[in-house]
Amino acid sequence: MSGAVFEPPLRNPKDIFISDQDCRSFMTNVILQARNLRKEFGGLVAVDDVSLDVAPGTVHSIIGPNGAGKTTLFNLLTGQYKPTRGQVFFKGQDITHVALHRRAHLGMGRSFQITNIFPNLTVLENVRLAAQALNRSQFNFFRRADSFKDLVTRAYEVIELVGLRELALSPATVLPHGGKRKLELAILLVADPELLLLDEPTAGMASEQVPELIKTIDTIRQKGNKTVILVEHNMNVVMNISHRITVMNLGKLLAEGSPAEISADKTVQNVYLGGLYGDAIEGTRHE
Amino acid sequence: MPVSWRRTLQSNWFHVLVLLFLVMFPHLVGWITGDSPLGVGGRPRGQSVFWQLIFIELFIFAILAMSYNLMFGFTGVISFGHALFFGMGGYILGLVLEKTGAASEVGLAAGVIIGIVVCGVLGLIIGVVSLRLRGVYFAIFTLAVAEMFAIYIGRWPVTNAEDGFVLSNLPAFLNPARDRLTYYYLVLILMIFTFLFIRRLINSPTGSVLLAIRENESRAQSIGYNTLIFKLLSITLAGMIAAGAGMLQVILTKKVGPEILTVSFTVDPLLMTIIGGVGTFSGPVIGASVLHLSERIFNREFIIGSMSINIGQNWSLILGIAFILVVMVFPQGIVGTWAKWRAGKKTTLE
Amino acid sequence: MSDNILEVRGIHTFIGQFHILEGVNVSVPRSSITVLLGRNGAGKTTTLRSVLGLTPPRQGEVLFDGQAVNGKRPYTIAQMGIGYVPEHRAIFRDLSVRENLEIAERQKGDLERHIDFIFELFPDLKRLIHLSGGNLSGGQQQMLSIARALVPENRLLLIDEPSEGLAPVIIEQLMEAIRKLAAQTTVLLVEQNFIMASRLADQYTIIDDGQAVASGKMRDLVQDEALVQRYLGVA
Amino acid sequence: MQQQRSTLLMITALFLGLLVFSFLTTDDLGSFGITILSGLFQGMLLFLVASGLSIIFGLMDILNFAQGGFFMVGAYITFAVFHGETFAQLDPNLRFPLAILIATAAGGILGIILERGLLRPLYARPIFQLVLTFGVAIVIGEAIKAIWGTVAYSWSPLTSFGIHQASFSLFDQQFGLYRLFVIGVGLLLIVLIALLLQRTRIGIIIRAGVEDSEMVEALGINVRAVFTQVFMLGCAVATFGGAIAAPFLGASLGMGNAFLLAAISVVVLGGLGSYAGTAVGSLLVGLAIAVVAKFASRPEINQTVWSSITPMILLVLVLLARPSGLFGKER
Repeated sequence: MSGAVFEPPLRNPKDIFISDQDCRSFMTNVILQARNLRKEFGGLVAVDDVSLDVAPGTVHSIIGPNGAGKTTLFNLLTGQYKPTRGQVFFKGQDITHVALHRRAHLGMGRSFQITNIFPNLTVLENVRLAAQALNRSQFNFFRRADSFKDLVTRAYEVIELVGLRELALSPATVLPHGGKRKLELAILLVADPELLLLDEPTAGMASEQVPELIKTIDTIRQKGNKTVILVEHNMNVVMNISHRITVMNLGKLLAEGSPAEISADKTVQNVYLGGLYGDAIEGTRHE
Repeated sequence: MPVSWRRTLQSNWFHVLVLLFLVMFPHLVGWITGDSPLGVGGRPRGQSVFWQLIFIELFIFAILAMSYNLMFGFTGVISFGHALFFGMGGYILGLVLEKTGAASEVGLAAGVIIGIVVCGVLGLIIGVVSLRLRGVYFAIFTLAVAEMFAIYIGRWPVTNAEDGFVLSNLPAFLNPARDRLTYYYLVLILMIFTFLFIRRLINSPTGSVLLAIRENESRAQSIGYNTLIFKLLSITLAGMIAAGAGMLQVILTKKVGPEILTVSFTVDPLLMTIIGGVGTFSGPVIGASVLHLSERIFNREFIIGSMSINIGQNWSLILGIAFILVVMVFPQGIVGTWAKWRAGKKTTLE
Repeated sequence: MSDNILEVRGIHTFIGQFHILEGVNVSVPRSSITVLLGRNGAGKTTTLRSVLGLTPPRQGEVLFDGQAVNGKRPYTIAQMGIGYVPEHRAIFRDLSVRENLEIAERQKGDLERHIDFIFELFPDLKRLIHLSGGNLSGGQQQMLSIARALVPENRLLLIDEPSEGLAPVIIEQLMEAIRKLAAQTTVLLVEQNFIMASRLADQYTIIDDGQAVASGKMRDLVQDEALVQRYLGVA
Repeated sequence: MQQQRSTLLMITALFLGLLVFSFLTTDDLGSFGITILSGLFQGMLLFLVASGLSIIFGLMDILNFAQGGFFMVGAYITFAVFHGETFAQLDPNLRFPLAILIATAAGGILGIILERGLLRPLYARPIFQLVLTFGVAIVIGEAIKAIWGTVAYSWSPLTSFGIHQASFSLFDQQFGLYRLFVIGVGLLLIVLIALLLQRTRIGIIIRAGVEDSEMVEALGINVRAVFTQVFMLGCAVATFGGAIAAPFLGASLGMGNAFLLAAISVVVLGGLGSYAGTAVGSLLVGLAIAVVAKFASRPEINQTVWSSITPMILLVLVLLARPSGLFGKER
């Protein structure tokens, strides 16, 4: 066995950490807001009274141990689940009951935890479809799809960006796992959404690919005008690129703050490393 | 322009050859057997005319199978109620022609238009009502609706219940009992038109959405497609094409009866699609040809030495067994298996 | 016969087209608690499932008590004496607690023989015995799921993330139970809760990107902060 | 809880509606009673086809379209054995149970062959399993045609046996004792299968397998062997249904499809995979068929067609209100 170990090159956190002052100034307006969300699955409360404000132009991460309700919260924000109680607002509009496909038109794009692509279509087709979704041409069946030059050009741009140029004409199913995650990202980016919701983008990725992903997300962030909501397990990723972090535990909000605040927070530390005693328990037990 | 023409020809050389063969076919048979394609002794008789009939049936089945494939193979929607559209198309054309007292040309035009529109609307209604049902539930729902119609119309006094009625008000040029060659070319043209239409549709932006729904419906939704609308479109178009096939069928047999609503007009296109290759353009046509021609060829008594075996009598049994074998051994059908074999050969060469 | 009850040697496992395990080695000494550590998606659960044949490995060897079990059907492997407590519990919601236990019997009377031990570990189950599994709380379901693995005579228990989504008090109870039953059998545990793992386990193996990257005595790992940070790291 | 209550409410309303409608539209108590009894009779026959369909679907996710074919096989074999030369000397009252036994056993064996030989290789491709059972249904029909021809056989009163000839009267209306016998046997089977599912080890395994068959296997149980047994049971019960229906319905090529469609309606409207749903659904549909048949036989309507499409109408209505059937689970 090789036993080779890759250490993701950690950049100096100070380069990208955003001061608390900055964070507060972002909060003056809100692009996505969750109000008192609650989700029950047959008696089991997965998300319990969670409220969340996400400022435009920021990277906002949601973390927490397994089973904390992160993914459920994420699915409530994207509309995959309907909340038992509570509301979700996007740019001031109540979208709690807006259909999934309408959300894409409003400017929300989401990725999936399990790679979720169109396996038997080519990479280009996958991306072109996503570009076409927000375009009038979807109801044109007199012309060949690939004769819509602008869509194809746009698709190629994004394929280039994520680094899949050589594989553009292969069926998506033959891509390696990392390639599929890149394709997933390309499908998301081609529609140019204002708000990107990423569900564990590093899950199943080889560790040498992670810095590349951090870079891509960082590029997206630096271009401005894009907001990213991230559910993620990999702390390197979260601490490196987030403006703000929300920590969940047992379906509830445990803490929220800048990366510096969160990494200094004893309660969070305890929950993560499995704090069973002391203040940590008191901190997690609301009510 | 000539360049693009050449390219089109190059990539479609096989189709062009098949087309040329089909256009020449009645004359070829006539030339070999000495029977005129127009018939013998002023009546539609002889080998050429006989084979025209078989090929017209084949074309109609091919159209029906292609419509089924549009829904099943390209959109991923399994319906067990396709016979409903085929039968309703036939019934509506028959009713308009025979029961309204319209002149034959007017009746024909009106019947075709009304039939196709009604079947489209029917598909739309069934879709709106049932598409929120998942997988098996949807398949069963469509089967139930189709059987309801089949049973009801089979006992409906207005259309003579089980006996059905005869089409006597057909325009002369369409009467296949008189001039079969014209009808042969008409149905051939319609089959080619259907083939090209479906190919263009699937290669269009709309078609790529249908494929996306087949591949991964929830993802198609999340990138911004109202998948319900597209599935409705697919079902409605498939229903309209099937209705057209049903009309061609009743004109050919000059009779409208409840047999055109039976479940075999769902099963046959399903078999043809699977045998030919699900989700391929030529699969349904090839499946229809294989099934229909082999039925015609083997449907008679064979004498081997002193033994005589009547395959025709047990034809459906053999067909059923063959179908099971295909499903188990070649689930991708003829075209799919062929394509896979060629792709495999290519990659091993590289 | 070796001292290891379970020996996983270089297994490669695919799920669909995904190459999940790329040569995993794990050794589980008899009468110990061995824990698999690693990030989400690293391949810990798949390792357990590969041992049992639920996701059969394409390459490599799995030796249980010196016998090769790879390639066998899951039920045959389980019958050799492996109990499985899967992720998310997977108890049967429509069956009563008693039926959930009864179904695990491999020989008549298995449940009778062990019911006292089970009730001693999980006193709660005694009063819930006629309730249907779906009506239990998360913690009770987890207890039932472990109890189910104790009904037949098992020589190895595979336990996947028992602490997931449970309140600290419950986790404490579970830890107590696992420690007690480890006195009688061998446990291979998957656990993300590092404190829980460090207090329970004797041995560890860290899985990262489908490979076993480190293994040894748990008490050495607790000292090695750099290693913990690298693979399991928070902040 | 809320869903359970509304399900109960819905079922009660449907049953009461049918009973009241029937009571109001029949002329006297006698014909009302007969209508209800023949509804029960229809319901029991439906149950025999539907129960196998439902259990097989629940455990294995296969909708076995060949189930109607097994019903037909049961009727033909029973007819052939009863009327054949081989056992001609036997007393009719013994010959009939023997015929049923032979038919049921044949159905069970055919079921094993179908599951082992044809379905097992296709577990990775579920859509093709559905398509395959469709094909098997065709083959069964054609094989019967090849063996027994296309004529419909009906049970002649001359070659009959004890309870088949007897009848009893209810408020001056005659009702065949044999139909009462079928109702009794059907009720017995409902209870027996329920006991099997609730009280026996294999029942526990089946119910657990409906939820999560992988976990059952992980507990050390050979799930595929259980699949085969369940498939055999389902096919045998359907064949048995055809066998006991034979003295009443005879044996004909159309009977398989007719019962299959009604049984599928029953299973789907009851909620796929739910045994209680199938039992309730069978009674509901059977009753509805009888009530509608009675109503539609009035001279001013005079249409037998309505009773044939009753199952489908009920199915469509229930599915519109409940997309996964009466007892079906959401998702």
